[in-house]
Order: sequence, then C-alpha cells, then structure tokens
Amino acid sequence: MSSNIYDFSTLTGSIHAWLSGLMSTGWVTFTEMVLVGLAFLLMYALLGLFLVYAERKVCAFMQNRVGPNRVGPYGIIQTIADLIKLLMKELIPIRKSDPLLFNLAPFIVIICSFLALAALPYAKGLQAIDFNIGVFYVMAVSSLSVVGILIAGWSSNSKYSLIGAMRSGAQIVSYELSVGLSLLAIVVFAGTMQLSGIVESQADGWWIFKGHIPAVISFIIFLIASTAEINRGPFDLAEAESELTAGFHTEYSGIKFAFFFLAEYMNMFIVAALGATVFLGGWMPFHVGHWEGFNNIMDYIPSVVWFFSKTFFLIWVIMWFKWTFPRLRIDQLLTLEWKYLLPISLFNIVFIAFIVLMGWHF
Amino acid sequence: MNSILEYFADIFKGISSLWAGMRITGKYFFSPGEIVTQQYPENRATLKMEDRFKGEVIMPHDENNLHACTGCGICEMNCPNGSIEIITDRVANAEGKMERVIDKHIYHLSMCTFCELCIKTCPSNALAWGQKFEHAVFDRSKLTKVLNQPGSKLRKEAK
Amino acid sequence: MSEEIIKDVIIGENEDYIINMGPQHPSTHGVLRFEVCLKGETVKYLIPHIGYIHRGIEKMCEANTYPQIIHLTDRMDYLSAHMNNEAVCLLVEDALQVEVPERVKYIRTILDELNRIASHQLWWCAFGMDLGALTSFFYGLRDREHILDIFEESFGSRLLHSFVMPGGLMHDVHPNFQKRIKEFITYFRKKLPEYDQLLTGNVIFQNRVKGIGHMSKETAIGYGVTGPSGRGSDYSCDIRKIAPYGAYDKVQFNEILETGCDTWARYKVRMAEMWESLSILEQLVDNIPEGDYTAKMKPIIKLPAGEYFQRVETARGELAVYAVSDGNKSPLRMRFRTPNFSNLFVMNEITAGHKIADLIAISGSLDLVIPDIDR
Amino acid sequence: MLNRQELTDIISGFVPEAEFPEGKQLLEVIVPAEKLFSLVENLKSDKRTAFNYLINHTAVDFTTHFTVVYHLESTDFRHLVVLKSLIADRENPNIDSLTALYPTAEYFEREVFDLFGIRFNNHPNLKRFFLEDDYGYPLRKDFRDEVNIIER
Repeated sequence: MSSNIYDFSTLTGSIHAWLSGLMSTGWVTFTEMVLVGLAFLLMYALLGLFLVYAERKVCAFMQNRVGPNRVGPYGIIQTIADLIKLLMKELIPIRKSDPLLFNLAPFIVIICSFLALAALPYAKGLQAIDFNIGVFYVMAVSSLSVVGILIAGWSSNSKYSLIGAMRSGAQIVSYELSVGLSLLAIVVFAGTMQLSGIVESQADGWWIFKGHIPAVISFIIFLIASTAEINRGPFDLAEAESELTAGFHTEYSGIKFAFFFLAEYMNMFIVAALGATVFLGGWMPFHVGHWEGFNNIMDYIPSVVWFFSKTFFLIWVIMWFKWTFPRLRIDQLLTLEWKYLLPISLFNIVFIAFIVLMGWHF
Repeated sequence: MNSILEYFADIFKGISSLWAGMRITGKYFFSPGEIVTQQYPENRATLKMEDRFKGEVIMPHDENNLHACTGCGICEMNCPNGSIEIITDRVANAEGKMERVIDKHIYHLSMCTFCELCIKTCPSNALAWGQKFEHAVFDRSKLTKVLNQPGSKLRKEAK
Repeated sequence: MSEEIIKDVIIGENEDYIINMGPQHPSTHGVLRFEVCLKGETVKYLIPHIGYIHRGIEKMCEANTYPQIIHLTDRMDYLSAHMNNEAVCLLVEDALQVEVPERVKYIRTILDELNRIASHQLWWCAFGMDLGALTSFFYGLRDREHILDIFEESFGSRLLHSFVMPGGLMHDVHPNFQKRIKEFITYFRKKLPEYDQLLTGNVIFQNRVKGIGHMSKETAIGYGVTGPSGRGSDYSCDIRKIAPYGAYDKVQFNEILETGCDTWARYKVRMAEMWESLSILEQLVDNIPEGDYTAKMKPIIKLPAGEYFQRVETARGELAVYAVSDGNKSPLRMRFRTPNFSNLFVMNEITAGHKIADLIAISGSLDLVIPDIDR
Repeated sequence: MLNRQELTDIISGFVPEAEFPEGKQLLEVIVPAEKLFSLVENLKSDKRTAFNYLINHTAVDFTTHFTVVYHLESTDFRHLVVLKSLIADRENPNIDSLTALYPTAEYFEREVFDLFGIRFNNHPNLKRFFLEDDYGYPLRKDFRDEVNIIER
C-alpha cells in the first residue's frame, strides 16, 4: 500500500516504547490512558467550539449575513466568549424539579457523545480503541443520549420540556432503525463491523462508488436518518423553538445548557465522522482507477486531513439541510420513517445481499 | 400498481422540491457578494442618513447664533404627548418695548413620537429634523434637551 | 377576584394538559397568551388572553385633535401604518367634504401597496420561521429593506411614518420616489420566484400547511375574519373593491380568492397579493399627476357634529374607523374596528383537533399583529 | 343591494317603533334596546336583507345616556345599516347579547363591557378583557384615574 507515509502507529509506537523504558507495564497503561483521555478532552472542547462557530458562519453566509465578526479576527473567538459567559451564568434551580435527575441529565448526554469518539479512526493508526464491532458500538452509545434527553425533559417540571422529551424519544427510537440498516448495507459489503476493517476495505475505492446505486441510497438514508437522530433541523422537534420555546432544555441555564449544546454539535460530528468512515472511505485518500500520478499526489495529503475534510463536508451538508428546510410535524416525522425510509432500506439491504452474493460489486 | 408508481413519484417530487430550496441557500452560500449586512460602527464615516431622516427635533442656528423661534407656543400646543415645553421671557428691545423671547425651548426626546406636527405647524420655520440617530444614553434625564443654544437670539427679518 | 383566576386556570378535567403559550413565546409574535388545552400533542381547545399591551388609544383619541390622532394610529398595526393613517384622513376629509388633489390620491395608493408588500414580506419571513425555516426570515427582511429605504428617503422614518395629513400629505414625496419604486419592482420581481423555490414548493412545507386550520366561509363571516385570511376562505371582503378609496377605482387589479379554506390557501392568497400589488404599483407609478400635495385645510380641524364611518383595507383586513364628533376639535368617541381583533378569535374554532405544531402554523397564517388586537 | 328606502321599509315592518334619523352618512336606525335582538335576528335571517356580517360593535357615552352601535353588512348584497340603541340607565346598563347570531359579537361585547360597563344578557363569558375587575370603566366620560391619566 502506498499511503504509508503518514502512519501514526510509528508515533504512538515510539511513545509506547519510550514510556515502557521508564516504568512498569501497569503504569505505562495508566499513563497512556490519561494521555489519551486528555487528548480527547482537548479535541472535544476544540471541536465543539469550532463547530458552533462554523454553524454560525455557515448559516450566516446562507442568509446573506456575515455572522460573528466582533470578537477576534473574523469572530473566531466568539464561541470562547460565549463559553465564558455560559460558565459565569447562574445555574437556576427549578422549583419542584427532581434535583438529582435534573443535574444528571446533561452529564448523561455529554458522556454518550464522548464515548463514541473513542472508536472512530481519525487517521491511519490513530484510533483509541479498535473494536471488532465498531459500527455497532458507535451506534449503541450515540443512541444512549436519548436517555439523557428524556430525563432532562421529565425532571425539569416544565410542560414544554416534557413534550420535547417525549417527541425526542419517539423520534430517536424509530430513526435508529434506519441508521442501523443503512450502515448494515456497508457492513454487508465490507464483511466486517470493525471500523478499521471497513476503512481498509475501501483502499481501492470508497463504498459509495463501489457499491453501485444501493450504496448511494443507503448513504442518503443514512444522512436523513442520522440528521433526525441527532435532533437537528429539519427534525429538531425536540427543541422546536417556535413551538416549545426550547424543548427539553427549556429550564437549563449556564454550563448545564452548554453541555446540551456542546453534545448536540459533537453528535453531529460523530454521525458525520461515521458517515465519512463508512461511506466515504474514512482517512483513505481519493483514488481514481489507474491514474498512478494522480493517486500518488493524493497520497501526499495526510490521512488526518482526508478524514476531517470528509467529515466537515458531511457536517456542512447537515447544516445546509437545517438552514433550508422547515421543520416536520411529529406525525409526518414518523410517517417518513415508517412509510418511506424503513421499507426502502429493507429492500435495499436485501438487494445488497443479493449483489454481494453474486459478486457484482467491485 | 398505480399506487406504487404514485409512491415513487411522491418520493421523486419531494426530493426535487427539496433540492430546489437547497439550490437557493447553496447559491447564496457561495456568493458572498450578496451579503447585505452593514458594518455599523465601522461605516460611521460613510454612513449618511437621508435628508429627511427623523432623528430628533433641532432648532437650526446660523453663524451669528441666531434662531427663528419667536416663542409663540404653537409647537407646544400641537405636540400630542407633551414633549415640548417653552419657557418664555419678556425683555426690553432697542426701542424700549417689552418683547417676548424664548428663555428655554425644552424638548423631551424620550417622549417624542416623531409625528412631525411641531415642525409642520411652526409659523416661522424655526424647527427642523436633525439627522443624529445615536441617542442611547445611560440616564433618561439626558434625553431632555434645550434646543436654543445659550446666548442665542431671535433673528430679525429685514423689514 | 382570586376565585375567578383559580376557576380560570383549573378549567379542564384532571387529565387535561394545559400549557400557556405566551406572553413571551417565540411564535405569538408579541405579547399574546394562548391558554392551550392538550391531549397528547392534540389541541382540545384554546383560549386567547389579550390585553398585555393595551394602551388605550381610543381613550387617548378623545383628548387629541384629529391631526394628532393620526400618529396614534400608526401604533396600532405597525406593519400597515400607512393604511391606518389613511383611514383617519379619509374620515376627516369625508366629514369636511374636502376634495383632495389627484396627486395625493395616487401617492397614497402607491404607499398603501408598498406598505402591503412590506407587510406581506414580513409575514412571509415570520411564517417561515414559525415552521422552522429560519433562512426565509432573512430573505424576507433583506427585500423588505428596499421598501423601507424608499420610505426613509421620502418620509424620514421607516416603520411609523405619519406621512398622511387630513387633506393631503405632510410634504411632497422625494424626487427619487418614482425611480426607486421602479427599481424595486424590477428587483422584487426577480426575488419573488426565489420565495417560491425556497418555501412554497418545498414538500415539507406543503405537508405542514395543507389541510390544516379549515375555516369555512360561514365561519369567516361569522367571526368577521377579513383580509387575506378571509379571502383564503373564498370570502370576498376586499374593501378596495367594495368601497374604492384613493386611486383604487382607476387601476385594474384582481381580488385574490382561494377556495381551499386552509392555511395553504391563506398562504397562497398572500403570495398572490404581492404579485398583484406589484402590478398595481406598475400601473400607478408612471401616472402620478402633477399638482399640490395637499388640499387647503383650516389650521384647526373641527368636524361638524355627527357620526362618521370609514373603512379601509389594511394588509391584514378591514379597518373601520367610527368617529362621533360633537363639533369640537377632538372627537367625542373614536372607535377602531381593527382586523386582527376579529381574526384572532377564530383561532379556537379552527385549531381544535390539530397538533401544537399546526397551532403555530395556523396562528402564523392569520398574520396576527398584537398591538392591533389590543390597541 | 337595497337602497335606503327599501331597507327603511323592511326594518319598520319588523319594528314599527324604529326611528330613522335624517341627514346621516349611512342609514341609521334607532331601536329600543329590548327589540334589538329580534330585529337583528330578522335582518339576518330574512332573504332580502341577509345581514350576516357584524362589522363593528361599540358604545358611545353621551353623558346622559349610552348609545350602543352596531354596523351590519350583508356580504351578498353589500348594503350597510347602523343600528343604535339608547340605554339611559347608567348604574346598571344592560342589553341583549348578539353572540347567538354572530360569534364575533362575543368579543366585541366583552370589550364594550370592559370599557363601558354595559352588561350583555345571555352572554356566555362576560369577563373583563384588558383590565382588572375592580378598575373603573375607562371610556365613560365620568371616569377619572388620578394616577395613570394626566389631564390636559
């Protein structure tokens, strides 16, 4: 394979070797865990802040505005200023709320989004933990956040919050099916659930190109369903600020609100990263057939750039959806899932199984 | 069979209508020249309000510090919400006759609704619109203004 | 008193889920409170509570002279300020038997239509936002800015321009007036199809608005729903056609009627009215006759004792002014029959059985302006 | 569309004691308060008149008496009539409600009740709209509010 020049496993391996020379195996594992945790915390915060800024800029450009431009050059530290503001805000206790659950909910939501980050392959050799059921794991933990949302809506003792939470519950439970089935399509193609394995299988072409039309269909279904799963417009019924003021986080303030806010953006990053990994080849560069020169140029772009550019492209598409479409009604939302997305993806997966059986894919 | 066709036609029509909307927002995303936002505090130097802009009521004074207000009180009478108060004084003029002059022409900007009746009805055209629009202050009392400048006098028309 | 409040709150049965939408709810467009009783997500009934910004304009009118009243009417329906002003002016001119110059009539009509377009644009953006399409809000406001700039150039103010006086206008329009209107017409004719692409054709949008909020013609007449909301129910209620004022008898225009009776029909009426207003503007803008901008009026206007009644079509429906004069310079009683007051109370009738999201869509399609309800 | 004379004839057929003041902008009819409801009912149901649209309903305080004013229009024929009733009783003014005929009357009447204190019989929900229950009736000419209203 030609894309070996930016392999992170040499870097991580040398760190490991250096640490092993200093201390015993147990301590090495502990130190590495702390280092990885710190790295993820840093990445989480930076990505969250960047995504909030990106969202504002994207929506501003779509709306003929300039967006944040006051704090720092081009407003790039606007979100940091917002974060400081949110940190200093009062945490308002809600009368007759359930204090334990009320305080717990933002943490559940944010932990779920944090867990999913671990399994994503960011670049060649840069993956915290390579599960052999990676796809399954990411889906499982990212859908856990509905528990946090339900708890938040229930415990805030607000009628708007409760409606928002109930909507969110119905929505995530049903859209989980479509997300799963559309990912399953690629799992069938690749023959593995391991995320690194799926990426490796795309070395000679991304699944969206190799998998014919069924892969395109499942990609579109994945985009729609995952947008719904992370409660973003046009499926932001759980928040629905024109109907329910702010939905499940109406009563939250200060840093607890910021947790929900951050988790929403990180969930967006996670689904975009998952989509990029599964459909668009993850950190694999773009190769065209036998154009050796072109392929070599592509290999010189580091794999981490490939991964993040694909992910941010998908994030941009999801933002594009949000800033174009009106919100669906709850019954239409469920109709879309059960009458359109689910049957189509079921047929699609049968079709893909048939293709794979006949060996028609590349 | 027909209903199956309809089902797929629905999907197709739906997606194409969604794409039409996405084309609009996408087009504007890639054309930053269409941005209409005015960068307000930065463009202060070039920001020119229209001549007729109703910023506040002013009393124009000429270079000799003369104004045209005779203190007749018609503007005070016509103001719907009492934002004008006129305090007049009587002073002796050159011929020794007592004459009415304004002491203070008080204008409460905080109460003004910009209906233009004072300016419209003024018989001597002593009032006009000012183009200043940055009226924000920290104290409400600062919005009460005295329109005639200190030491100003009534402009005598040549007879 | 307190007992009544308690009775007010605990009005439903025990399992009823009563939520208060407003007074600070994002989609009531002002300080209006809906007491909504829900069963699941379905609205069982709805009680509007108004009066949060009641300013007693009718009482204030009794202490003001007629020219002073005009600037109060701006503050009722601030989005059709010009039509409100014109209603009082027409009433005074009618009472004094003043013949206003042709030029004034033409300019007033142009301003009516410009104001109507501006108001419908704001409605369009707010309606899109109610349904969650936030981008529509900025596109509408962007185009509305062009009209407001024309207003600013001629009258000095953008929203509440007390530009009309009994007998004519405050002063003549700006020399650029005609040129800028023509520019606006060509500009907006290009932008209006974008509105359709972004929202009207959108399948999500259509599914959201079609078939909800059914208001039959009888309901509309019974509740006195007028304006585009009434015309969406095939109820011909355009005062511009019934009792033409200004230059409306000199222009060709159609009264837009839709038979759908639902939110979608009301949406289509307003979109078509923007096109219609553009064509009215086109007919008028080149034909403004020369002449005085005001008729000769006495400095102090006193209406002869009697009762006067004047109706105009604002952007939201029929505004009727009823004045009782005892011969003094201020009226004995001034009554404004505002369109939104009547349009609001049909809500309970047409929202029952719909979802909360539909409630927002329906209230958006009625295009409520709260200061107009409260006066 | 019926002209003034035809409408006058029809209305005096329904209520013989109705008065028709001369020299008004619109056709005005002054009917006794107790006859008002039956007259409006007849005007609405009669095929010739079909007054189905209540444009405006309000009251005027003439200090000696209240006048309750209804502007009715027919959406089919587009003729307009102004009905008036005089209420001399200032302490406990009341008149029949038209809510049964026009749903919009319910809210116009609540507003009139709020601002004038005129009670409407058979009104389903006669509560104050804008003001507190113990506040006076501000559109009456003898209303004084020293705190909130500055007299000029």
